[in-house]
Amino acid sequence: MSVRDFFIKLSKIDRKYIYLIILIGLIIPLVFPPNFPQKMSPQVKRVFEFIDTLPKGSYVILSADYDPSVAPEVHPMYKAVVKHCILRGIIPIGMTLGVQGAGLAVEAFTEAERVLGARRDTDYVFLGYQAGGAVVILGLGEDIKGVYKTDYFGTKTTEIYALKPVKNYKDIALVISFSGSSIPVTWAVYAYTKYGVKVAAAVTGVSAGDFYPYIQAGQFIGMLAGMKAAAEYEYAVNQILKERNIREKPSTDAIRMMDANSIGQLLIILFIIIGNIGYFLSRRRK
Amino acid sequence: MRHLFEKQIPLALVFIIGIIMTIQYFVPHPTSQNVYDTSLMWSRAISSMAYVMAIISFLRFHTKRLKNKNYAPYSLVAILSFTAMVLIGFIGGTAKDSLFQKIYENMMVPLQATTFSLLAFYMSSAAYRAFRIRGVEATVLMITAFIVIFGTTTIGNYVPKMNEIVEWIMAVPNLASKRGIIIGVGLGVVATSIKIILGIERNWVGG
Amino acid sequence: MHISTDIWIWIQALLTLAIFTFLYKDNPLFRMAEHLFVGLATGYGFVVVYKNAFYPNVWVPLFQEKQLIFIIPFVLGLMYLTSAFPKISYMIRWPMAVLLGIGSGLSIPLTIQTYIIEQSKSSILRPPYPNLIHWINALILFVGVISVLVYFYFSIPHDRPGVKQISKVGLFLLMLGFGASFGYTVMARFSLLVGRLDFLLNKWLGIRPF
Amino acid sequence: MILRVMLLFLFISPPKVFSPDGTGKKLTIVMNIPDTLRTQITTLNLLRECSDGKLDTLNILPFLKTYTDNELDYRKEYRYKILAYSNGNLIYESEWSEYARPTAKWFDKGKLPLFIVMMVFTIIMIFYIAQARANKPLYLRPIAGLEAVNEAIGRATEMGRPIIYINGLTGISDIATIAALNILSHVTKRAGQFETRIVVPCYDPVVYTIAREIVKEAYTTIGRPDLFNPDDVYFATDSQFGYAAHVAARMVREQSATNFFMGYYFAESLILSETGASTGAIQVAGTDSVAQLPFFVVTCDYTLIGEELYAASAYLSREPLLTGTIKAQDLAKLLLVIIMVLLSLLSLFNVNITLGLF
Repeated sequence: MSVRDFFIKLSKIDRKYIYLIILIGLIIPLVFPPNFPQKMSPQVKRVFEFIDTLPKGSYVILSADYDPSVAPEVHPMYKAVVKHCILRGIIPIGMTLGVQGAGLAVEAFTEAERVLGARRDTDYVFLGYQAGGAVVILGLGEDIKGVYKTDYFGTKTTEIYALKPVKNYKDIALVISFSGSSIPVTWAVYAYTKYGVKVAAAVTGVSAGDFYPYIQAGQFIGMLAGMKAAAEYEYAVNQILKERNIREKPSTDAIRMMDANSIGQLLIILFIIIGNIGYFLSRRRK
Repeated sequence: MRHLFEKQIPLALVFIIGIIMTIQYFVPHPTSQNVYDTSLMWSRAISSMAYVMAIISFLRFHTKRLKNKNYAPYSLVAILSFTAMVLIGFIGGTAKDSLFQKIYENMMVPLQATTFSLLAFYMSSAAYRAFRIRGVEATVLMITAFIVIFGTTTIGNYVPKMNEIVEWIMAVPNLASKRGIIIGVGLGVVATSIKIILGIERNWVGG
Repeated sequence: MHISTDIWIWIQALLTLAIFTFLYKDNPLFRMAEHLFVGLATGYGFVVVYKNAFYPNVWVPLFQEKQLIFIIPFVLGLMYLTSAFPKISYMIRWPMAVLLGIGSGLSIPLTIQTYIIEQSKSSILRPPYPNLIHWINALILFVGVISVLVYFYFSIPHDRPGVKQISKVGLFLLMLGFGASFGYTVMARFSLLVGRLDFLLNKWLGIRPF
Repeated sequence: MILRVMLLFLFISPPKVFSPDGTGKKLTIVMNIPDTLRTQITTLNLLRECSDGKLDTLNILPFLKTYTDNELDYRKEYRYKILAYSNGNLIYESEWSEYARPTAKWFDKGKLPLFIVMMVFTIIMIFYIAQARANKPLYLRPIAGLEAVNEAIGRATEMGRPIIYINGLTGISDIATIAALNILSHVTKRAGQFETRIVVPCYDPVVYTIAREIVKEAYTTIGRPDLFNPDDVYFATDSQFGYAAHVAARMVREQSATNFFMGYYFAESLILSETGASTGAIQVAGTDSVAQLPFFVVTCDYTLIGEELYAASAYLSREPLLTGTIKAQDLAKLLLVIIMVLLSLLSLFNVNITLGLF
């Protein structure tokens, strides 16, 4: 069988084998994670470096405006950014405009306690859910402790040590809205345009396209989009953990899933190439 | 007489309501606002009862298939699961931790997510089988897909400017083609709505 | 490796595997899962539509708040029941006429504004542009949208001199756009599949990554 | 000490009040509080007195320069007074403003250009429909997709296997579904001549009842009412993926020779078209759902893109009224392109005209 016949045969494999290859191609990296080094793409780098270069003791609002349906892509971002802030001595103020985000955010802060020994109300604050959407965003511009009388756990915000010097957006270095919908745009319109606080978006891959116009208009300082951005950020934070030789193992969901995803996508590229070579050769033979 | 009820009155209804709703957009007066609110209230009420037709067709279709030997077990499963879900929903309630919610989260969501995830397999076989260089269009389609697929992998980050290229493709040429289609579709939607209101488009009353 | 003992996790896993079998070929297990899905979905729809749509929008205002005006939408809605009796099933056209009238009436001005005006407005050249790249992008968008519109122009044959080239550019852009969205969706679909496999491996079989 | 001095600022000029729009519900109050005072204000109240005597106090954000009060009644009049406090003590009190009435207009002038566009388009539509009714020749260029539709029907006849025809996953008011139903009528008539079976699983109950009527009527018009099999035109389910799985499984079971995907689709499109392709069926798709076009273009033998679906339904049903509509849309498109080019050229010489729309 000549090389040409081999390639022609290769371009006519039965559909079922393609599915088998994809299945195996995805299972292997999930069980034996290759942990590819994740080089940061420009948008992610802007957000990462913005936080990395903030002075110790500055404040960042992390709004968990997402729900379980988009958790696989967005939740690892939230966990990574929380850890990143605490590692840099920056105090993340967690909150959410959607009821479903609260449970997920708590999980992220508990992991930070486990891995970094972070202490509630000193190293981080979690204010929980507040109804009202844009009204809440506006209110934070005036008086954060007025909008959130108590935090998620019931402690009076006026008594929280970490919140002592904080009044409104003037004391906040950055707001990041984590969402599967267009809520980050509401943050940009009300928090950035009206109060001038810097805003970044952390969204799903599919919805990333709708945010480009806002980035070009300068309303977002950067964007984390999709599983790829989650893996890049998670990888960078895990590097810092290694430098600090922190033994506790952090979660590597995004990295593992992104590695499997990349292999799957590379397999598709391989199929396109093989399909065409075989097709090309068989056409020339006619 | 029957013609009146079957065709004339529905067409008259669509004409009158259609004209009122079109003009209402241009009238800021509170009465126009009330007309708008009432129309939304009515359409929510009516469409909530349209679902009963889905139930009727579903039950009629599956009860008929019970007679057919090789479909019977499946249609039985469909009817039983339907009845069970309805009883559980109405008796057990649909609260956060109700059995109804548990069934939704542990049966319907995985069924839907898994069917959805089949698309990754189908995309692979479609890319393998159909992405052939057969003419300019197919080639352009394939190369762009190639670039974007590669650009959105981890390795893609290592190719310089790869992310910028993907972003540019999505933000400029892709946007131009989508806008062209949307404008065309917009014209089509307006034309059809006008035809429905003026009674030119009559398929929905049986042509 | 410690397999999960939660019954619900097992149900999820079995249903997931049943759907995956369709990749091999259509089989009774898949058909059972398919019909289970169809039954549950219709039942779920019935309960949710009743509780979230019918009850608050019809039952409460009419029978509890006694707003008699609601008799009209209620009676129109009842007409849908006639679809079960072929002889008088034409009566579903009355509620349909109301919905169609409201839908079409509302859509005309909104569609003109959002689909036609907004999209063409943002494609018009509005110099000055900050830098050369913005200029080029604006030009591509402008020429691109017009050439796609020319492609969808049905009153002149495509082989006329001027029209031929422009609609070729239009078709080129259409294909480029389709390739881009196909490529972009690959990442999203694979994340979904990876999510399902991760559930099976991690939550169900309890295989911790090495 | 400073606060006592501030108390002198009493009974200063009243706020300006006007009706910002024609909704008869809103009044905008312009507060001209001196800037020096602005920084001290902690709470800012607006007193509102209605012509029916009712008095209300509105607490508003202290930094606001203007405030729009809504949910008012256009039949009544209102007047306002500003009260500004610094940590509880009154530091600024304005006089009562004039009584003002929220005006309720019957036409929003801002929307006049849009109204004109709508009227022009309707007139063009009616003109071409009249032309079509008087069956004047209306030229429409040939569309490649149409031969594909007829070829696909021929293929099913040769192989003696059924056609599966899907009308999309949206309701009857969606233009794509209406176009799909028009094409269904043509396909059924043509297939009926060769007694080729056509299976129409439906997603929407309303579309199902109409599709059933269309198939029945198509068979009667070609003199074969006996061919109508009520079991072949049925409502499958209205769950997106239940429907995709059901139709995909049916394609494999029936080994359908030809599959038609007309109408509007969502993410399930690839399950349908890729499974169909795996059975080796000829597939023709037609949709205006931009997100799903790539999948149909890749997996189907021919795809009608966006408006081609609408044009195809006009061709295939040979309905003069539909052709008239396509001509009207074309003229509107031509006008739109001309406007876009003109406005762009003009703005090159920085003459920025917007016609109130662009």
